[in-house]
Amino acid sequence: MTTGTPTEETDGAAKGASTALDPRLLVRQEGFKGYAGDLGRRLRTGELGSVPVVVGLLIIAAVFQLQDSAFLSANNLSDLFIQSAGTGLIAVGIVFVLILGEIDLSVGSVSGMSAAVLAVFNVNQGMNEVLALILAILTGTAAGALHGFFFAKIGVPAFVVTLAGLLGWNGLMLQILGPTGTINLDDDGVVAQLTNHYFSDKIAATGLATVCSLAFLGFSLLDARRRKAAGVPSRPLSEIILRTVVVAVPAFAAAAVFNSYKGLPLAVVIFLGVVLLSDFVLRRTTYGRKVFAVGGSSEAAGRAGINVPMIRITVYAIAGTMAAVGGMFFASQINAANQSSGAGSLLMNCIAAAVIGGTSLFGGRGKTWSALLGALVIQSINSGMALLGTGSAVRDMITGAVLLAAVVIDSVSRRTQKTAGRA
Amino acid sequence: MTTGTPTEETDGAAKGASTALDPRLLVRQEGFKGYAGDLGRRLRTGELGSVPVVVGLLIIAAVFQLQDSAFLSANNLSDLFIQSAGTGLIAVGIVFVLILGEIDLSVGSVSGMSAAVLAVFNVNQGMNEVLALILAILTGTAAGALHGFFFAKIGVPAFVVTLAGLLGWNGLMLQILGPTGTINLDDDGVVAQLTNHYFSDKIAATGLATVCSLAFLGFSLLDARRRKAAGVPSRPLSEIILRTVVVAVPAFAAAAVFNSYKGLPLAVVIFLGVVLLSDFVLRRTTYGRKVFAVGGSSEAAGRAGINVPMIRITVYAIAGTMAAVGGMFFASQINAANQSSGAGSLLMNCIAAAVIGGTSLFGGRGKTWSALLGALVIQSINSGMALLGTGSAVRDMITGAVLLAAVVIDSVSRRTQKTAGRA
Amino acid sequence: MIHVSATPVLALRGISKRFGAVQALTDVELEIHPHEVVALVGDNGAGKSTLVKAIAGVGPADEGTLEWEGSPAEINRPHDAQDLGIATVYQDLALCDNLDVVGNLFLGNELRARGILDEVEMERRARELLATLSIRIPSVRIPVASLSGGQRQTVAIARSLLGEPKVVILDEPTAALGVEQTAQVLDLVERLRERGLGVLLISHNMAEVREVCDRVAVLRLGRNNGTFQVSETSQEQIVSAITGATDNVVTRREARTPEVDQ
Amino acid sequence: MIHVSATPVLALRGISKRFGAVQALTDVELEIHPHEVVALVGDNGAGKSTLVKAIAGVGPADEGTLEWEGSPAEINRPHDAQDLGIATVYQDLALCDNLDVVGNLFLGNELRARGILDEVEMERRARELLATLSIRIPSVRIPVASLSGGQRQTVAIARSLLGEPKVVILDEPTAALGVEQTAQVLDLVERLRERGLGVLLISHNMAEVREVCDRVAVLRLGRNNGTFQVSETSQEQIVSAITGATDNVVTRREARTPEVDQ
Amino acid sequence: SADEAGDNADSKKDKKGPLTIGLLLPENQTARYERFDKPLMEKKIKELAGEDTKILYSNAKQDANLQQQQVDTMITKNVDALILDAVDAKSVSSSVKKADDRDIPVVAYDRLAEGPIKAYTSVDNPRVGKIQATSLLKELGDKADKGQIVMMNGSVTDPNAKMYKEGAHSVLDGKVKVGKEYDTKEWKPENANENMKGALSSLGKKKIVGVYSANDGMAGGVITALKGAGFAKDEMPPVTGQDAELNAVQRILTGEQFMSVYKPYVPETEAAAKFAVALAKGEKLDDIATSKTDSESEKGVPTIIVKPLPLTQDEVKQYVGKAGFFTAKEICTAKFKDACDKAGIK
Ligand SMILES: Nc1ncnc2c1ncn2[C@@H]1O[C@H](COP(=O)(O)OP(=O)(O)OP(=O)(O)O)[C@@H](O)[C@H]1O
Ligand SMILES: Nc1ncnc2c1ncn2[C@@H]1O[C@H](COP(=O)(O)OP(=O)(O)OP(=O)(O)O)[C@@H](O)[C@H]1O
Ligand SMILES: [Mg+2]
Ligand SMILES: [Mg+2]
Repeated sequence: MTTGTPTEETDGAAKGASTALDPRLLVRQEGFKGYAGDLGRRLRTGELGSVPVVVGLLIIAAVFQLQDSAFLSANNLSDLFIQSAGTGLIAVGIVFVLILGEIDLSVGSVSGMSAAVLAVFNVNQGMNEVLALILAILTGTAAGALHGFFFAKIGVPAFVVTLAGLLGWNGLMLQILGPTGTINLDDDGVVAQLTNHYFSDKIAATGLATVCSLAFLGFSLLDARRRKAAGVPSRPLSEIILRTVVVAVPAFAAAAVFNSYKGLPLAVVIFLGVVLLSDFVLRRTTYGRKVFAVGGSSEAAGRAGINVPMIRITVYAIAGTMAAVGGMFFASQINAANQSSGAGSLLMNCIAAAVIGGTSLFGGRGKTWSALLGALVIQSINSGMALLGTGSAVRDMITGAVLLAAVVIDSVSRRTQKTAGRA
Repeated sequence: MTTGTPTEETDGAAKGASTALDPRLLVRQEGFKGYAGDLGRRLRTGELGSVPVVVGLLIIAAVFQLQDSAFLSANNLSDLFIQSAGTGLIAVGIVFVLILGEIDLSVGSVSGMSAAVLAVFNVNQGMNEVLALILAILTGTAAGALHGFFFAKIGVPAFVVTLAGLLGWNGLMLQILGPTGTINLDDDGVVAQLTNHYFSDKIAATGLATVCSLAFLGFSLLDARRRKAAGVPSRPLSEIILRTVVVAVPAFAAAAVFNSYKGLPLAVVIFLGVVLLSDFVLRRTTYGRKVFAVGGSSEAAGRAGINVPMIRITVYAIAGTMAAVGGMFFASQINAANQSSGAGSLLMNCIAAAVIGGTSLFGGRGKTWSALLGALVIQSINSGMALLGTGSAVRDMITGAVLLAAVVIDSVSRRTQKTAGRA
Repeated sequence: MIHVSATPVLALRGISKRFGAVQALTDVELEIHPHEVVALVGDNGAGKSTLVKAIAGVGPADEGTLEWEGSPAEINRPHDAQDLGIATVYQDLALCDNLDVVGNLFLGNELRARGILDEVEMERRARELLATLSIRIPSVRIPVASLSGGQRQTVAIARSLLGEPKVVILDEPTAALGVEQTAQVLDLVERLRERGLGVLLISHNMAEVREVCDRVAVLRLGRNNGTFQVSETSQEQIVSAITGATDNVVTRREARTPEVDQ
Repeated sequence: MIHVSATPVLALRGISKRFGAVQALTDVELEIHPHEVVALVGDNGAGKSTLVKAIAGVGPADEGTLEWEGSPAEINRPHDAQDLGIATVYQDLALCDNLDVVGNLFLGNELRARGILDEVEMERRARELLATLSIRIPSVRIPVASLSGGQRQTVAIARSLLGEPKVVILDEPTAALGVEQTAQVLDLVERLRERGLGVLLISHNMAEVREVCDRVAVLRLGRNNGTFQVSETSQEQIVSAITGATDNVVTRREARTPEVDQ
Repeated sequence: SADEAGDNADSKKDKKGPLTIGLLLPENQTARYERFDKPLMEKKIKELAGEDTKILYSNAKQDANLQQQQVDTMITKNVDALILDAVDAKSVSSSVKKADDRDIPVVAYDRLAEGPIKAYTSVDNPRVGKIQATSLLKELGDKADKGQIVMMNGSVTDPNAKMYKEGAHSVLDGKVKVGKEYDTKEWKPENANENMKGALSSLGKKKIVGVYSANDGMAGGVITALKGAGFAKDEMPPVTGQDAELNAVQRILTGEQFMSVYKPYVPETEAAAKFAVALAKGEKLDDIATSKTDSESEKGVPTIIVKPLPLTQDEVKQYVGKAGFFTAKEICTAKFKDACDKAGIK
């Protein structure tokens, strides 16, 4: 009875059917024709999810490619992906905080501090690198949890707590680095490998793409079968195949790009892994559900018996952890910890990545994929500017303009869509 | 009939009485005893308004004074007030934006840009200084209005628009300043006077304090009379007197401090004037009411027929204007426009000033007095740290800690107060 | 009882509205005459509030036209509706939680004396207004966030009476009200009719509808499902138009528990 | 009709609660027995919802004690109340607007299969549950923000039925419901009583109260104003306990408009 | 008390008791200020004026306005002399004037602050760029004609960066093709790394024969980018630097970085200390100063200019262990044992 009536879980569009089938629900025609019609409707009403950001990204790429043909070279694209990992990883943590409807200004300082912790323990104290790495990341977790504690338990506005963190942890970092200043990391160490290791065997990239695509297909089919069995609406086969293609094409394209340079970068694997994992946590676990609930309405969440302070503390701990992980990637890029680690535009870049990718600042909405997309947008602009070698003043202006333009596409397409509440 | 039942307009505490007098309303006893009792209750329930921040400020002052007796010297206090004017003025604009429930990241860059505009027109182009000043401030207004336009009309999230502004206007500033870099302003010009002029006649400071106190008393009495005439609850005379004393004491104290140094600083007069004016606009005009309404619920405000986009654009224009005005003060301090104008911690300081003073980041609540209080807190910390002369690492840590401590007092006292919704 | 004029003050023609994949309204027709109280009834989710929002300019219709006093009118923003003379009480009230009772009552219509908000006069009139609706509110200076459900609803109703509207739309105005306040609001509706206004009253309470309304328009699944003159129709007829069946839970329940049905 | 046990499952003793300068509740006493539906009625702003929030742990009382099945209990957080077995439907619903219907229904009680949210099973049960309340919702995957008032209320009611509560508190559950849905909810309340639960029902609808409740507790200006056995009390008596006067707008209105009063 | 500031300005010169010297440094993102300048200066001042001399220190974190406030505070504290390393040498003039009005003598340190300064001591900044460029050209030899270099300048918001850049250009222009040139935002190594990657993609690895990097931090970022692009240790194009940071010294020993510029902190700080103490005591500077400098607003300021020195692998050994440089223990950590041995550092 319900076969053929599609459902869209991810973006909450109204397309399931109640057991008492609501006659006002416009059921999509089966097959590709229906899909096309639906796409047309979505285009008109602006329910496009990530599409506008991707379009923005493509336009940025096209424009820079016209300016300098090196932009779309395998080399540059590979670098670009690797460089976006640091920002993106921190942005994943920011996404969690933004879903809560809060902000974390301390991520830059925390990332710098943990890089310093790593360097001091590993290089100056001679601790085993992996141990030092774990310690450094735990430092981030602890700092985050501390912010969470002050916010959730003492009730200090998150903005102020994390602003104090921004100052305090930066001071601590300077203190830790001490008189030496910059500390170089081991060239062949684990941290150095984070952004410098490539799985050069061509099997790696292609294999990952294949595994991802097949896994996506497999889970989609499994889900559809379970849904059919339970009598709730499920996706038709044609749609599953179409969606798999949409996933598989960029996956294989990326694999081809990586393979025509040095192979699959470790940084990309880790970044993708973190995004996938955090996406899973947010959408498929009770914890993730609770995070969204607190972000949507902490009052309602509390009344539903959710331990709101606990969720808040853990989310800040996650943000701190991700900041530390991102800090490792930044340290890996210059293979050193120095006094300017985590300072400057890092903070804004990370928050911007999350927001550009489509995560709302007002809480309750967002996905970690937006960190990936947003980081790519920002890194593309940076990388394009580095290729062009424009002067600093013009560069700032262009960066601002491109940033705005990338998001305007999204905003305009979204504006046609009437959303309840502020988006 | 209603005489003796007090009302509290400013903080919405439940103390009026309906014409059908609600018997559950606990009417305060008349006279000072009732006032004391009421204060005790407020202390217990945490409805203390700005008191905790003021207490925080006093504690900061006391601690620094113990460390270095120069902190409370007339000289230092006078400097401190003047230095807080720049941050405070920008924070006034931020308060407007925060009341809307939005954020403005561009204020630093806008302030730097308008300083550059001033310097280029006045010094390089030889334009009349006052004209250049007006032009510079209008530049800020225009930049702000542009942000407002993109946010309100195109629907780009304010965070992204103003982030683009942060980058773009900074680039433009560098461009305007051009290869010269720093441009020094006329030593005796209008802008230079902003932070360097003192009304050295002792009458000025004392007179201002007297006028303020008397005006406060006069308006309170007038209001009480009108209220009595209209049959709505009014403040008893004893309370009016008490409140006037609370206003007059710090006013005369400040006047005494200023007079024992160089006199009443022009910067303080302007800053106070702006705070008073903006407070008046927010609380006593339809425009201010609309700003609060949009911040409380843009949906409800729109349904009430308020032109929401218009309010948003004007608020951003105000923020841009105040950023430019603040920029003039910063330029006046160093009597120059340079390439780092408006960069660094300026943005965070200004937002922090507004938030520390008690303006909520979630919209709908706040007063411009919080900009004054917050700017004083931040400047006191800066000034105190400069007096102590600690190393920069320790200094950052202490600054973070003091910031947190200053707000913890507020948060803890507020926590006892059950507020509807998130505060 | 009172003369109902021939041209409707407000007429809706072929209103349709879609939300994503949900066709909330399809070709809805409705007329409101001066001196008339029209009830709009329907099941939950029938589209009543959506229709109200379309009239009030909050969520303009996708298709269809509006006629105001006989000539076509465009309502694209709440402001347009207010200019025509339509006052609306929304089901979700739409109050600004951060403003106090006075602030909410006069929002968009603030009283001023020499350019400055006239708080004293506003407060006085707010007290008067609330007294006529016999609601007790601790203080008119309390933010509406801390009011009880019924108190909030009364504030929203009082709001709509401030201007000089020609049509008043009330979306479930008595849902949260106590017996006394409900009676006051019904009195009020009758007074509005006497003053020559057109009133559109949405309610799930059939007794209420039968008590004050002249005509009942039934909406079912986003479509018109009949219009009835109250005086000529039984409650059962209306209920079956709402539910779309003569045999429904309501009738079954009534058959089971006849003793309490007064 | 059904045996009511001697020890109340929930008893409130001397509950007082203050908001700033408003004394919302003063020494309120209330008992709920198993197999019993108690109505809590009172004027707007009488303090009913405040009392509910005190029981549910959302806004604990300043003074007074709670007894659960005869022994004192502490309820300081919503979690405590849920652990005891109190399920609450709040007047303001307290749904997470950003979550879909399924997400809201199971919030805090998510079904899991091997650690992972079992969306399929939750969706199936959500459909079942909503069908028993005869509500039509376009999709259970729609965010609750886009539901109609009645649909939202039904979701909130359905939520409270998921656990295995011993006491169910319903704060004006039928305020926004259509005739059919109201009947379903009243049926539901009766089923709960039959299953041995204690139910506290807040309502302004006297007909409803008289139909399903065994006992009526009246709150007036934050104080107890009498408890009545429904079977022995007339509607007028209850109304005058609520309004505090035998001559009130309600009686006056009824005197004026006798013809429509069925 | 309130009056103290204004009245006793004249009596200061013959004031008894310990001196108070103010020290204002511009930023905290490079190690040198708190590692070398501050302690060396404190040591020398105490040596000259007694152990009980009070030194008030503040760091302006690269913020001109903050520095202005710090000058105000120093005035409030009525210091006897002020050593000022200006964030912005030009705009600081009003602060200098303010201090001067209150009879507080200002020693311009490291950067030639405008306004009525009483003495000036510095490393020759334009010369830094020249040294970097000259060394680079020499190292490139005939490769200079065959390839291109990449220039990684400092932040545009830092006036010193402009001097380095101009100095370097004055040497490089016409001698070698500059393939790409960047102003590095915030002097950040990460940004230098990113820009270098862009240059590598855009120009191609083969064309790049050398990199001008304005300081050591950025050199670190550049070198990781070069390594990432597949340059082996021995074919690495020469990369310049500045500041002789510890990690750069280590890189120079292993051959990853070609050179850095060493600024002899000891003579520079000692000069400043001498000036400040003499000024505080009201003594003449003629014996101390080695030359005179004209700034835009002042003529004939007593000056000591210290020459910056190139630091390539060959020079490291001679500085090790000296004041103002690192000890062998600091440099020769386990990882750099071999390199140290090869360079003969113990
Ligand atoms: N913003 C929206 N997005 C998607 N669907 C919506 C939106 N608003 C309303 N709907 C749907 O439109 C239908 C009609 O809703 P509406 O609020 O008009 O019902 P109603 O007749 O007022 O019901 P009630 O009596 O419960 O208030 C419902 O099915 C609802 O889910
Ligand atoms: N957070 C609060 N702050 C101040 N006063 C409050 C707050 N919450 C409730 N009140 C006041 O307490 C009184 C009781 O409110 P409550 O919501 O309990 O009434 P109620 O009996 O549920 O009314 P209704 O039938 O309208 O829902 C009201 O006068 C209300 O204004
Ligand atoms: Mg409705
Ligand atoms: Mg209630």
